[in-house]
Amino acid sequence: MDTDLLSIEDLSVVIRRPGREVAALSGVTLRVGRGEVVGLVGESGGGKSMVARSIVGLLPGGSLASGAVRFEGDDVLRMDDDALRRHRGHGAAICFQNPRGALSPTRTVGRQLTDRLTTHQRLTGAEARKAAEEQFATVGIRSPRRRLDAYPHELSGGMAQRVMISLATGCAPGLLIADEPTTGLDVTLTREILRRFRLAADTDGRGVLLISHDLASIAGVCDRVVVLYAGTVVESGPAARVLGRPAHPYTRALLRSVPDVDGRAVVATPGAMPLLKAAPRDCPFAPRCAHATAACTSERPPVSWVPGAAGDWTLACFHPRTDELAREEPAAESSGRGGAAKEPVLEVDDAHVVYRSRFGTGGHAALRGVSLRVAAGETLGVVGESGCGKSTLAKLLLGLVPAARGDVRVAGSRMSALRGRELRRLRTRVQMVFQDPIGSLSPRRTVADAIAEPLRALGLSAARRAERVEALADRLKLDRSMLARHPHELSGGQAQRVCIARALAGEPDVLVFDEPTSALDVTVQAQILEVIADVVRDPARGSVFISHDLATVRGFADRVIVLYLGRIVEEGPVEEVFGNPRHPYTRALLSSAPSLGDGFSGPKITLTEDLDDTEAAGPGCPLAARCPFADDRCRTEEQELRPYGNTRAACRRVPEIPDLLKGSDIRV
Amino acid sequence: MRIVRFLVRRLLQLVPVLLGVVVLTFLLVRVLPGDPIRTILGPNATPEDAAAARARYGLDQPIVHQFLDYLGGLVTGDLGTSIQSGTSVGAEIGLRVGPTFELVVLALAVALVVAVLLGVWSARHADRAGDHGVRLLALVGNSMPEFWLGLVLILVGYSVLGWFPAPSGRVDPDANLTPLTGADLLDAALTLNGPAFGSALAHLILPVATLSIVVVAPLLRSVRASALEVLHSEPYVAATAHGLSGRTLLRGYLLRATLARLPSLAALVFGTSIGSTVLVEYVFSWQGFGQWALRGLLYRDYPVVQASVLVIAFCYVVVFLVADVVQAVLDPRVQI
Amino acid sequence: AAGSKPQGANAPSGTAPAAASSLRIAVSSYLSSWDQDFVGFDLTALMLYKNVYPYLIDYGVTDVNGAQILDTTNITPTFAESFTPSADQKVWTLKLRKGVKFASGNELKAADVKWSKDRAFAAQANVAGVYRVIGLTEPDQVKVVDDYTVEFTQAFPSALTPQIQAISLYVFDSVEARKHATDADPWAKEWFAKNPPTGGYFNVEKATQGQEIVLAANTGYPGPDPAKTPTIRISVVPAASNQRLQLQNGDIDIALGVSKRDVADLKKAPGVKVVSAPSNQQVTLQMSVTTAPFDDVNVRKALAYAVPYEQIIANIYGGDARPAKSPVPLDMPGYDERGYPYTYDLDKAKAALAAAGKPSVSSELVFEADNEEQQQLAVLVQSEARKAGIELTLAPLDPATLAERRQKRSVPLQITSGQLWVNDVEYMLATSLVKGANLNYSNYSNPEIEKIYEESHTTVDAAARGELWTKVQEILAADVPWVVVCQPNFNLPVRENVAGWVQPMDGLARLRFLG
Amino acid sequence: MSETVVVGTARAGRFATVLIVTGSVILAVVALAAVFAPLLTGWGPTEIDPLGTLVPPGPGHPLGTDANGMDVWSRLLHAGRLDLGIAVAGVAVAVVAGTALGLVAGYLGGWVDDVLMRVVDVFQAFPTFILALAVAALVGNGTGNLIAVIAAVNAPAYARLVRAEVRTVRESSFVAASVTSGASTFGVLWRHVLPNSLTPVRVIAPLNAGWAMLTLAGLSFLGLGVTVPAAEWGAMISLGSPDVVAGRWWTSVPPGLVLLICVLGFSLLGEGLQERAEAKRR
Ligand SMILES: Nc1ncnc2c1ncn2[C@@H]1O[C@H](COP(=O)(O)OP(=O)(O)OP(=O)(O)O)[C@@H](O)[C@H]1O
Ligand SMILES: Nc1ncnc2c1ncn2[C@@H]1O[C@H](COP(=O)(O)OP(=O)(O)OP(=O)(O)O)[C@@H](O)[C@H]1O
Ligand SMILES: [Mg+2]
Ligand SMILES: [Mg+2]
Repeated sequence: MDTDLLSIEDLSVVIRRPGREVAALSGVTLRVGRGEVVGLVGESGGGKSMVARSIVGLLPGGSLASGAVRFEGDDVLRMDDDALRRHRGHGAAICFQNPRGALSPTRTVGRQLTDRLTTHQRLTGAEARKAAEEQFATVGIRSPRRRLDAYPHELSGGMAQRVMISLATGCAPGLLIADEPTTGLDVTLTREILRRFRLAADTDGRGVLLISHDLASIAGVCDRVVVLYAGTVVESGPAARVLGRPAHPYTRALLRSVPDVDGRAVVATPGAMPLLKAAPRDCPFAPRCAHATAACTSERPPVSWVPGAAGDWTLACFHPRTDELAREEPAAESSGRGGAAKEPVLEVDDAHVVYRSRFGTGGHAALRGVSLRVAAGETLGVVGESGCGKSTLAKLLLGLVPAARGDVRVAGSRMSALRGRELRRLRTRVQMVFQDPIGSLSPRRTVADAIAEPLRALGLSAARRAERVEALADRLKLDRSMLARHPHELSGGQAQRVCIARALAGEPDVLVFDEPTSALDVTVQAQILEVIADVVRDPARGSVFISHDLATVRGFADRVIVLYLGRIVEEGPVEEVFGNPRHPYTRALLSSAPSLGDGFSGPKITLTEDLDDTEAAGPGCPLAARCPFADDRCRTEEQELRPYGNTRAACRRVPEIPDLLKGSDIRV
Repeated sequence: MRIVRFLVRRLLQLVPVLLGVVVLTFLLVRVLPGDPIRTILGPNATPEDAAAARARYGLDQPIVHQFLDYLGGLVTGDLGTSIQSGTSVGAEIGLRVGPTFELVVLALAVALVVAVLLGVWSARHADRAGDHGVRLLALVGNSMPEFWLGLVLILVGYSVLGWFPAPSGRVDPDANLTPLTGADLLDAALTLNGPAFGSALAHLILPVATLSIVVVAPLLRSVRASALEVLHSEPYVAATAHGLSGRTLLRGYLLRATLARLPSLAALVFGTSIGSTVLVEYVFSWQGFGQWALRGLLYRDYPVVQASVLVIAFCYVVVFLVADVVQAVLDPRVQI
Repeated sequence: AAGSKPQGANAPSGTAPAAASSLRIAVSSYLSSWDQDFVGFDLTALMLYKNVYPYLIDYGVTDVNGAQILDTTNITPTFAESFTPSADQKVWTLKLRKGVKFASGNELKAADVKWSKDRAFAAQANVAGVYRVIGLTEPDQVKVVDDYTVEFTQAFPSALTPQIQAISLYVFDSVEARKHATDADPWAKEWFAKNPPTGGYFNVEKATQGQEIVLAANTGYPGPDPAKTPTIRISVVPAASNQRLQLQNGDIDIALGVSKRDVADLKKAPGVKVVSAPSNQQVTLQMSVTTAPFDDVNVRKALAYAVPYEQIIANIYGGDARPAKSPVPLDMPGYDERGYPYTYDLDKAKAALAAAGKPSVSSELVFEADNEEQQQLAVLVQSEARKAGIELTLAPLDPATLAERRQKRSVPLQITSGQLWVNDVEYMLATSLVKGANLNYSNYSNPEIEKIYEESHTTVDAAARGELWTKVQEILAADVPWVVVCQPNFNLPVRENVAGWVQPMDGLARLRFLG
Repeated sequence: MSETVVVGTARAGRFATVLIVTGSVILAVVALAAVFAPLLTGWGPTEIDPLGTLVPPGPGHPLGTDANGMDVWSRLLHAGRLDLGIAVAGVAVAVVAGTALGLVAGYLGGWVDDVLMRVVDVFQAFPTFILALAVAALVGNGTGNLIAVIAAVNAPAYARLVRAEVRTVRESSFVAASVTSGASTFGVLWRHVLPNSLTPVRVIAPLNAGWAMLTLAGLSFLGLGVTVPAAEWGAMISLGSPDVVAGRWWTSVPPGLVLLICVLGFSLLGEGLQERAEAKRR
């Protein structure tokens, strides 16, 4: 067997910090061959980035590393400075997790690329610029010449990721490492970006190491996957097998935590990853594992072949599972949940929100004519791409931004008509759970204080407040010892529970969730989703659940609205919208949603990806520029929501679309 | 053009600030105890003499009238006549501002260069002995009263070592310098007067050193902090991970990003130095703006006080404006 | 470059370029204006005026114990040929020397004198103020007789005329001035503020604002005693310690602004000598007799007994001061210390305070903020007065505030130091001790003194005046409006090669004698 | 098993502690010396030795006497009271006033912000010494006016600092959460915005206290500082500064050194806090 491009052997990394040590990696072994795409998956803190950094010799200062990271036979850990500089970029190059943050803000992206080209490909200035232009074109940047002179902050997230990829490939590396390249990107873009890596492996013969916590999205492009847990490799093998029929309980837990557009229920695994104070001497997953035995807690399971499986499929478990991953059917809908007959607790009529630009004229219309109703006991899902106005809608509901036009009524009272104390009273009727749980807790207030905040506004005595706070903590399964802690002492999942407790404290009529799980890890997300599902079941309360991830909405919304550029493009019962999308945009969203299963079952369509230049839409349908079915009338006529069966959609061509699709996928 | 619009908008914003300064100073000098007229009359003057002198300077008018007169003068660029010297305040400022500016600008330039060089060096050697040493030295410099430091430097540099000219005057009078701007070094350069240039430079070294030593610490601290931040930032790590050479890293990825934060601090330091050169000027017999303003204040020379505060305020706001522009040039993210 | 060559240590002391023909003098500040009439009242300015304006008459020189000092009793014509009174002493005739030229080439003539005096009256400032003492109040009182003769007609005769005129008879180049006069500015104030006058013993060769003034001897002076040094450079060095360093290094020849503390050291420094002479400068504590607590004469006495005279002379003046035993300065004609009771005696101080019926009193003690000597004095006095039961709060004031407070006559206790421009008790009474006098910071008024003052106007006989002055001193010793602290000697550190220093009794150096 | 490779070092953070501890110890020693000054010397701070001025260090006077005949050692010790007192009190007032201004301006925004910040601009553009004289004239002489001067000179910087911070904090979701919980504006400001906007203030305040002492010294040098004969280091330096060239080091070198050390103490403390804050951010 000739040398692999990359072969990591028994790599352990201990990071020493004043007063503590972190065993970030413990005996990791993996390899990447030329032309191969290897996925590295696992929970946050599992050590994925540490693996990436060790490959380019960028372990944090104060680390102790043992084992070997062989790149084309040479050990990266023991390279001298010169060799390391040659290896970096040219041997292996990383695409960083947060492309916008990883591009130097004070240098044009063109210069950043030519820096790489001149360093590694020995091009002269002029040649480099030409090459850079081509490189940009290759990664799918439109008008590349113009973009060469752009600064990173002028780029959209997708474009920045493309630039990052071009920088990494510009170094002409043998191995391309992508650390979470699609986190924070829209579903539509994610596909496209991942395709680039597959392409790099297929056409240029590079090895690719694709790091992600999002199993579903990388499932399609990887040849093999490696699953990391607590700094150890728990399972590794061909992608289709590992993801289709995982053998390690952790892999299985991971997979079941992921919501899917096909509507299967999420199964949460309790507990959290252990703190990595020292290299584990037992199975690190044992405390959370349903199958754990005494052996699991006393001994570290050796890496072994998956019994009976052909190919390169290994795992580290005493009790490998061989059965099919149980596919629980969608949880039986509690009947009578649809509270259509009930009083609406929240009504929005033709609301417009305009963000004034800082200096006088103009402004940005973030919401244009949105109307909706939420009844008690009902959950309304809101989905849409980034920037479509989801958070703005949430703020509008909470009265944090004023409506330029239109009206918000909570429990029958118009928000805009109230002032001062009465407004504050009304505000407590709507409560929100924020996207960033830690950030939405005041760093200098204790958990108990945070939860008690709405109670304080209601004028409860300290004793009553303490009582209620403890009750809420119990309800959300928060240990009472947590109450005295400060936010930075909480994990993301705990913080989000605190936030939900706070939202519930004042017994509001409406709960608004703005992407409550998007900042959380997969398994934690599953836990929080369970909590939320429990909370929204309360018949006295209406809920609004906002997410860019269609799969999570599907889990517990009764009705769903789809937002696009501040407008509602489709609205209806969740099964109907997801099962039979009327609007081309909804269909496109569903089409690109990643799925481990079959995903969206109907005919798929894909939109022209980048949104940035099309936003300045004319008078017509805002989607016209990206829509495969748009005709001239679409470009000139404003679209209104019209009823189609159970749902309403803002597209005049809905009746024609099934014919236009003719059962086949459309790509523009 | 964007920048022109920005400048116009900012300049318009200056108007209320400067107007505020004008009103406040005008009232303040008059609220202060002390009579500007008595000090020019000598002890034998009678009340009638004083009244006559007061009338000469329009100080007998109602205060609103005086203020309107003053504003009217300002609009036409007339800063009034000094009560103490009887000459036009504008002309005196012309003489005094040059030397002080020369001092402050050079001191700040030296301090900036030192701060950037040492700050970046310190950051790259963070937490080693050299880094600690540099920072401590800067702090010690920052912890000395400037007049005290100046005296010591004179004692050592002039009296003991004899390396520097006597601390009187700013340029050797025999060098026959033709004054143009009042900044002697600049004038010497403009008139190609070699001896005067040398002499002016020799006279400048100690006071510039004094001022720079005193102001370098905050600048250095800021440079070091932002350099450290850049060194630990993702873009820099990314560039390192892509194997760029040390020089490219330094020039393309470290320096500019580091400097982007410096202008506003530099402006602040500049602003405070203009106000506080008065001590350095005293010690080095510099006869610049600070001494002039202080004397005006002690003698309640109303027009001088008003003009000096206005000039300082004007410099202050203009320097901040310049800093904003420089920052925008350095940091493309800054919208102006 | 030449300028960067060290000028200090390497240059042999005293042999700076053209040492023979040029002297370097350090002063503490630059003058504020060249116009003697309208503005400017700082010491540097007054000193320069004495040397660059043509003063028609000036003090003579006399030798006291080997020191050359200006003689205030001997007024001699300089730019004038003569200055003589009529028999009734009311009309004084000024005859001008012929051939005195301004730098413009214009000759100094009677018209210039007339114009200059008209200007002084118009300015209503300093000269107009002192002229009032000798009965000159109207421009009409000054008449041009011919091109070289001017007549001054006083409202009444005065023994002070020569002395007053000695400090007032300076002349502008009126022909030149008229070129720069405008309707709005008939006296060419703007021009004179910026342009040095000409025609005096020295002409200003170059003035670098704020830094240096170069004086060149006026070679056209037709009198018998022209300036001896061709060039004098006056450089501005505010910090006293810098002056000292430069003097020691030989970069300057005369330091006019070194601090008292340094004088003692400099006496021992190589290459430096200290010109020393007794002076009529008087340091006093003036109490306002109309303001509590000093409206009680016993409180004033208590303070006079509580001042540690000897300690002050030793500590502050390094022994270089004369104890004073009368409000009349030591070297003023008529000085008499008989019956002056006040010495440092805390018991008497306490007794005096007890006599006032007050166990303790408190007051403010005002002095000049930038005056180190006064500050030290204030601290010492405060410390001793406290022992006697007088609690003093120190109040250093800046010049403008001090001027205002003084003018409002609201300072209970202040330190003054200075010397009278005219060395005569009548002048002293006129300016300081009669009701309404400008320098009467004590608000002192005593009918007897007023009477003596009236009498003295017409008393020209020296012995008779002497008797009056003895009476004055008796009254003052009883009333104690002032505590006279001492009379510090005049000390001037110079390089050894400096000769011809004449100690000015008015504190304004006459540079023409320097060689 | 192959040997272990050590990558670089990680000492960051330890130096911050050294700085903070050193700075605090210096300040504590100076403060204690000032408080217990009477125990450490037989002379009062303004007591005059009738035997003479400018006496060199010797048995009677460990650091000699100054031009007024006062014991330098005693003044050195006692001066800490005024110096530390004025600097700390002045900065404290500046912090409170500046923070209040910045808080209101930053949180309310709009025209309130515009007006307040223009006022701050005006103050900041005003030269220190003129402010000092003006304040002395308005507040009257004494320690109070110096505290007011220090406060007036420094408050604008805090207003700016806090305002900038508040504008960020204002946008954070915990503030939104609090608002939607029905908290009043004051409640939000007091309980959430204020405590989270003070980090930079905490770092700058010690540095500022050090600079305030230097400002005080400068004022004394110009005759605008504490009234004689109160013991204050700046006044001592300026009274003694002519002695330096005369070789009488004891009148101004000791106060100069003590001032330097004391300012350095504040600087070290500030620098340490800053470093700690930065390390936390990284
Ligand atoms: N510079 C550092 N200093 C100390 N500990 C660190 C450092 N970087 C990472 N760690 C620790 O090392 C462990 C592995 O971190 P790593 O960043 O590799 O995780 P990851 O799988 O990439 O997580 P994520 O999905 O959040 O990016 C974590 O426990 C983390 O806390
Ligand atoms: N404070 C603001 N001022 C100006 N424009 C804003 C502001 N907040 C949001 N916007 C703009 O309004 C539009 C809608 O923003 P919003 O935050 O509601 O989107 P979103 O759907 O929540 O996106 P994401 O999924 O990224 O959170 C965006 O174009 C955004 O740039
Ligand atoms: Mg990571
Ligand atoms: Mg959002």
